[in-house]
Amino acid sequence: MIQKELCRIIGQREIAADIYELTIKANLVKEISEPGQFVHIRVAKHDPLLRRPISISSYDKEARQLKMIYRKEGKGTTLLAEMVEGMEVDILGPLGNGFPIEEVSAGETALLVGGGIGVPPLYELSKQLKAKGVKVIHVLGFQTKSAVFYEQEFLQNGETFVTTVDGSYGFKGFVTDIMKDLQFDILYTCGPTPMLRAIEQKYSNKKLFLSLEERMGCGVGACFACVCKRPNDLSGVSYKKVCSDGPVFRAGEVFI
Amino acid sequence: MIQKELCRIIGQREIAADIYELTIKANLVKEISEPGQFVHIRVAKHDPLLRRPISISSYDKEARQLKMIYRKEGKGTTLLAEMVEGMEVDILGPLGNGFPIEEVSAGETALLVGGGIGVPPLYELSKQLKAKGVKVIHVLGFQTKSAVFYEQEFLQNGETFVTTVDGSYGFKGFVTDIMKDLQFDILYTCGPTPMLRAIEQKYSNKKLFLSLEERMGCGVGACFACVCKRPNDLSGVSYKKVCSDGPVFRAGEVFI
Amino acid sequence: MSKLNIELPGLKLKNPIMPASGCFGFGREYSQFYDLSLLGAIMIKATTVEPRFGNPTPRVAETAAGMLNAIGLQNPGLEKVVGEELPWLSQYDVPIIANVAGSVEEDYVAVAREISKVPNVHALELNISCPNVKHGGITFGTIPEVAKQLTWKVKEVSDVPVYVKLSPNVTNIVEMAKAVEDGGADGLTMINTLVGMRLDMKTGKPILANRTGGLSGPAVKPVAIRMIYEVSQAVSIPIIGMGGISSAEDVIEFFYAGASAVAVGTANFVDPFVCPDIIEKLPALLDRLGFEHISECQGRSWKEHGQRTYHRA
Amino acid sequence: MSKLNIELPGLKLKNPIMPASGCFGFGREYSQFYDLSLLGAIMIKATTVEPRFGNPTPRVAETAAGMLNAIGLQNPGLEKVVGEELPWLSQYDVPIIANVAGSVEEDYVAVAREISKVPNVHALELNISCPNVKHGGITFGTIPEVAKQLTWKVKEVSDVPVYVKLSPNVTNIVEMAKAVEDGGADGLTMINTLVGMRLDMKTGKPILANRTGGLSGPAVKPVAIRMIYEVSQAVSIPIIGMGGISSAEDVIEFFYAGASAVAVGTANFVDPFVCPDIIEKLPALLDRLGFEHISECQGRSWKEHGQRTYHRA
Ligand SMILES: Cc1cc2nc3c(=O)[nH]c(=O)nc-3n(C[C@H](O)[C@H](O)[C@H](O)COP(=O)(O)OP(=O)(O)OC[C@H]3O[C@@H](n4cnc5c(N)ncnc54)[C@H](O)[C@@H]3O)c2cc1C
Ligand SMILES: Cc1cc2nc3c(=O)[nH]c(=O)nc-3n(C[C@H](O)[C@H](O)[C@H](O)COP(=O)(O)OP(=O)(O)OC[C@H]3O[C@@H](n4cnc5c(N)ncnc54)[C@H](O)[C@@H]3O)c2cc1C
Ligand SMILES: Cc1cc2nc3c(=O)[nH]c(=O)nc-3n(C[C@H](O)[C@H](O)[C@H](O)COP(=O)(O)O)c2cc1C
Ligand SMILES: Cc1cc2nc3c(=O)[nH]c(=O)nc-3n(C[C@H](O)[C@H](O)[C@H](O)COP(=O)(O)O)c2cc1C
Ligand code: FES
Ligand code: FES
Repeated sequence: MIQKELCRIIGQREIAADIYELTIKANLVKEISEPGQFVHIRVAKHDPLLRRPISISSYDKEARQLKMIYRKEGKGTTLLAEMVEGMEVDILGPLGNGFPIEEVSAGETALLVGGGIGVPPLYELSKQLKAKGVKVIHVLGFQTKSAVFYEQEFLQNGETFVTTVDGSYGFKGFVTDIMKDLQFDILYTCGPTPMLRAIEQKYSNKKLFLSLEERMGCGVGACFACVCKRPNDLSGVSYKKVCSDGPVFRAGEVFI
Repeated sequence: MIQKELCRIIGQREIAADIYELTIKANLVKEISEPGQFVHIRVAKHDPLLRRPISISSYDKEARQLKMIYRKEGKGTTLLAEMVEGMEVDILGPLGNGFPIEEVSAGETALLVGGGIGVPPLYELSKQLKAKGVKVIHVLGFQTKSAVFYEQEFLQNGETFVTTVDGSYGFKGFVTDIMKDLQFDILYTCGPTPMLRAIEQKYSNKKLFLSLEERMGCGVGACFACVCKRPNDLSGVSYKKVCSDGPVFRAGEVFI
Repeated sequence: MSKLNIELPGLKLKNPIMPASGCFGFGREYSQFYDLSLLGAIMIKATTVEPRFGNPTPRVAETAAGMLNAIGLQNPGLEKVVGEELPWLSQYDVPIIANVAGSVEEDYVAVAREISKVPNVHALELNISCPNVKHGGITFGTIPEVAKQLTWKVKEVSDVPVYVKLSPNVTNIVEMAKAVEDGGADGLTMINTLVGMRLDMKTGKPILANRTGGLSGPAVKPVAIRMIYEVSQAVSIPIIGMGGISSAEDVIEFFYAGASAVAVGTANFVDPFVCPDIIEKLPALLDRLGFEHISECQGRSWKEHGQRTYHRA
Repeated sequence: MSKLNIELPGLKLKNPIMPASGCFGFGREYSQFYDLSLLGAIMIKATTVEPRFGNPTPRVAETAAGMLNAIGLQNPGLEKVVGEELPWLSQYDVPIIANVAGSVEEDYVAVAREISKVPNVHALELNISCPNVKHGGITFGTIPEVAKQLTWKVKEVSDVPVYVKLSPNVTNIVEMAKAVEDGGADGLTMINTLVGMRLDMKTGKPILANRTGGLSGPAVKPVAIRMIYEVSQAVSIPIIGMGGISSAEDVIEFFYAGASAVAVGTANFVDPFVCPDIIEKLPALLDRLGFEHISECQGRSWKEHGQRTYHRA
């Protein structure tokens, strides 16, 4: 069940340049079913008007805590970054369908590939896969050194390759440069659309799950803002909604 | 000189039901010339859009501090009331012309009459008159007991009568009921327009200064939002601006 | 005794609050949050003869206190709406207002004829004003004669009262309103969205794939209030008002302007509980303002009235 | 080398930023805050033949991310503007655009003839679109033939180029723009305010004494952008854009849409330093976006252009 809840902020810190980790106390944590789901955050009364979709990066059902990691970019995330411990934030969630962990078995290898602000939802996934006994390898791509975050956290779950576009940290280049030398049974990815497209093209033969982004209105499936076309659709009218059918889709399910 | 300054909040407390006293640190204090001037406060980026005019209720040039007292009413003042110590608030001021204290001499008696949220600017006036050796009498009207504030503060400067419309505190009735038994050389007043009108009618023979309220745009005289007509104006086009010519006017100067 | 019940042509409403078309799908999503029978009515998403995919994405962009949308009338088509969506909605005790759209006159007539026969459809809302469809839609809504003619044609085939949804993108809204009243409209719904655009700072190009979109939300409320104020004085059919409503106070303002019921659009996206919340808060607000029934608010902005003794605010 | 200088008919601008008419008086108040010579130009308050008091108060009301005003063209009249205000402004190195208003054609002609002779007046802005005056004003701005005729009459007597200020309260803004272009306009300024209204919760009556008012501020920006996008593709005279500008980014968005200069209105009330602030911030923003000069931004939303190698954003 989706909840709307005023959640108390119990932690907010800048973990990389303009990248914030926000921790809240939330009863809605108990409704989370999978890593990769997201919440919809309201930061003001009328301006900005719409909620902001942010992935759940990790959660603790017992402590009723939830963490998000976001980049301070425009109006909404700038206001969010100004909020401090003790304040309350209006959260709608959990929303959407996340990464299916039942698609991989203990002993198998999962490759998790994240780009920039697509990295956060992979963290909870990584924890849960490791707990299940899956071997986890991470490839995390960032723009530049100052934007890198959570490398240590991911390292605790498995081998972790960091790339930066400008080579200022880790390997210079794109995540796909690293991926080509890795062996795995299943691939989970989240990041900018061009990255997802490149990955889908190269690994369509693999078991592959991708988390998409689209501008949203309602976040719950009512407004049709976030639809994607389905491939091989002769009628031309069939679709999936990123907010309620996704954001995670199996490769081939939708047209990226 | 009018300044625009980001001022740090050093105190915010509710002093009566929905009545807040806000204390800020502000260099613009040094520009204040008279009690009864006001500042224009910006509480959000775009929503609400316009600044809010609030009177300066007292100030301390040495400590560079300024106090305002306001009622939490609509959008803007509600947001202002949510701000806490340590935060910064965007202030434009000091604005307008206040109460002339040179119109009364030491040894004479001044009557200060305030209604509701018109009471605050009289407090600094009262302090300055007392310091000058003027005998000060206050008549302060409120709706009801829970709305009464600053009675003790005014008492320190002189005799103080409090009235409430419902009689739940002090004298039951309107400020004018009390005023008719008092002797004075000069009358200063601030409050709701019907109160000002009643006072102007009854005391037009006295030396009388009234502080007016009008919805404002710019607060600096540029937009013509806050004009009042002048009495006995044959041309029909002469006017005064509440923001830059007022808010305090001599009785008869403008049409209330 | 209810303070909120309202009767309008075809509609016996428990309360005058309904979600606006396109902002509530066919109700399924919001049924997760509350019992849809709480609502006065539901305006379902625009229905066309054939299924439509609508416009490419991005379909929404945010603006100051508002949003632009260019969904483009995506809907599953008449057959599916009549065969699946409306029967699903019939489990709730709530009248449906079916939003009818098309590209040419015959489309509107075809949808109206079929959909008005469905038992839980108590009224039609003729969408002659959608700014996001290329051919048709917008033109019907800006030429009085064309709007009148279309209204007439739809009235002829409809089994239920017909409300016409007006576009605010016109020089003279009163003229449009009178034209559709002449065409036989039983009521008006207004306003649809204002045409707007946002450009991307980096590319310089429109953010919406459709380039322009419809502006909705609190930003447009003053335009909606003004238009309802003007139109309600000029016509004698009732108005369902909309445009930026997000609180019980906003509802009262629309009634004051001249509306007899209201629809809530964009605010559902911001707060899925906004409709039941408003319904819950209205009676206490009416008390505070000194009204016994919400209908007393209707048209107060322009109606002459003596000093009401029961006005306690 | 300046990145901001722009040339338009009659106007050699240091930069394309100017305060909008009615939002800056005749400059005296804002001269307390900064040197007016920093501005690209100044659009002074509407001037009529005779002095006007304007509408009763309240004259402003706030709305979500916007405001309504119904000042009603208050101004000291042609004689005083020509004799006192313009000479006072001549101490600054800044071209003046004189906003010309009236109730009938002859008024406009009379003001234009006199005011265009004043040396620091480098252009006129024909205010055919003020929504807050009863007779005249608004009608000129909504009927293409009438607007064209008026433009022509004013052009005949004016010593300086004539810009016509368009009203957004029309069905077809392109038609209006083309009409005044045909009438000989040297440029367009757009948009004036949208007609709106707010009602008081307690009384139910309009907050503004004039009942309706003009909506301005960030709320209207998407409408302004859309209209400039449409008009700039249809006419060959330049556009001075306005409507909700409050930042350097907004200025770029207006240029992308098709404006060649911009005016800042309501934002002056919120921040008296907004114009010089924007002027200061623009060069760095242009750098960040990869433009050598602001003129490169003009019309990018619709102009075809290859991949620019100098685009560094
Ligand atoms: C399912 C999902 C999960 C996401 N998870 C994260 C996350 O964990 N961390 C993170 O930093 N970001 C995440 N994003 C992207 C995030 O939603 C945007 O960065 C954010 O909405 C930008 O808001 P703003 O106020 O900073 O920008 P503005 O430019 O003010 O936003 C204006 C409007 O555009 C929308 N918008 C802008 N960029 C995006 C985008 N990339 N995707 C969707 N809508 C956008 C906003 O929601 C808003 O409606 C996610 C997006 C989606 C769809
Ligand atoms: C010179 C002057 C001095 C003032 N001093 C004080 C003071 O010391 N303490 C105090 O509590 N109030 C004072 N007021 C009134 C105060 O400005 C309003 O109560 C406040 O603006 C209401 O804002 P809001 O956001 O609560 O209400 P909203 O209803 O959201 O306001 C909407 C708009 O109306 C304007 N407005 C609403 N009420 C008034 C009003 N009474 N006067 C002028 N504009 C109004 C607001 O400024 C805003 O633009 C003063 C007003 C003026 C003109
Ligand atoms: C995402 C979205 C989709 C819409 N779809 C429709 C539609 O299909 N048919 C219609 O008549 N109006 C449609 N509208 C307009 C709304 O019904 C309503 O008239 C408008 O949004 C103003 O109300 P609001 O400000 O409360 O949203 C849509 C509005 C939005 C925001
Ligand atoms: C208080 C006020 C007064 C105005 N007076 C005039 C005027 O006299 N003449 C005119 O052409 N436009 C007038 N306008 C319109 C502005 O010049 C401008 O076109 C409009 O406000 C949109 O810009 P903005 O959103 O930046 O304010 C006025 C606007 C405001 C807010
Ligand atoms: S965001 Fe509304 S349907 Fe997905
Ligand atoms: S508020 Fe603008 S002139 Fe007074």
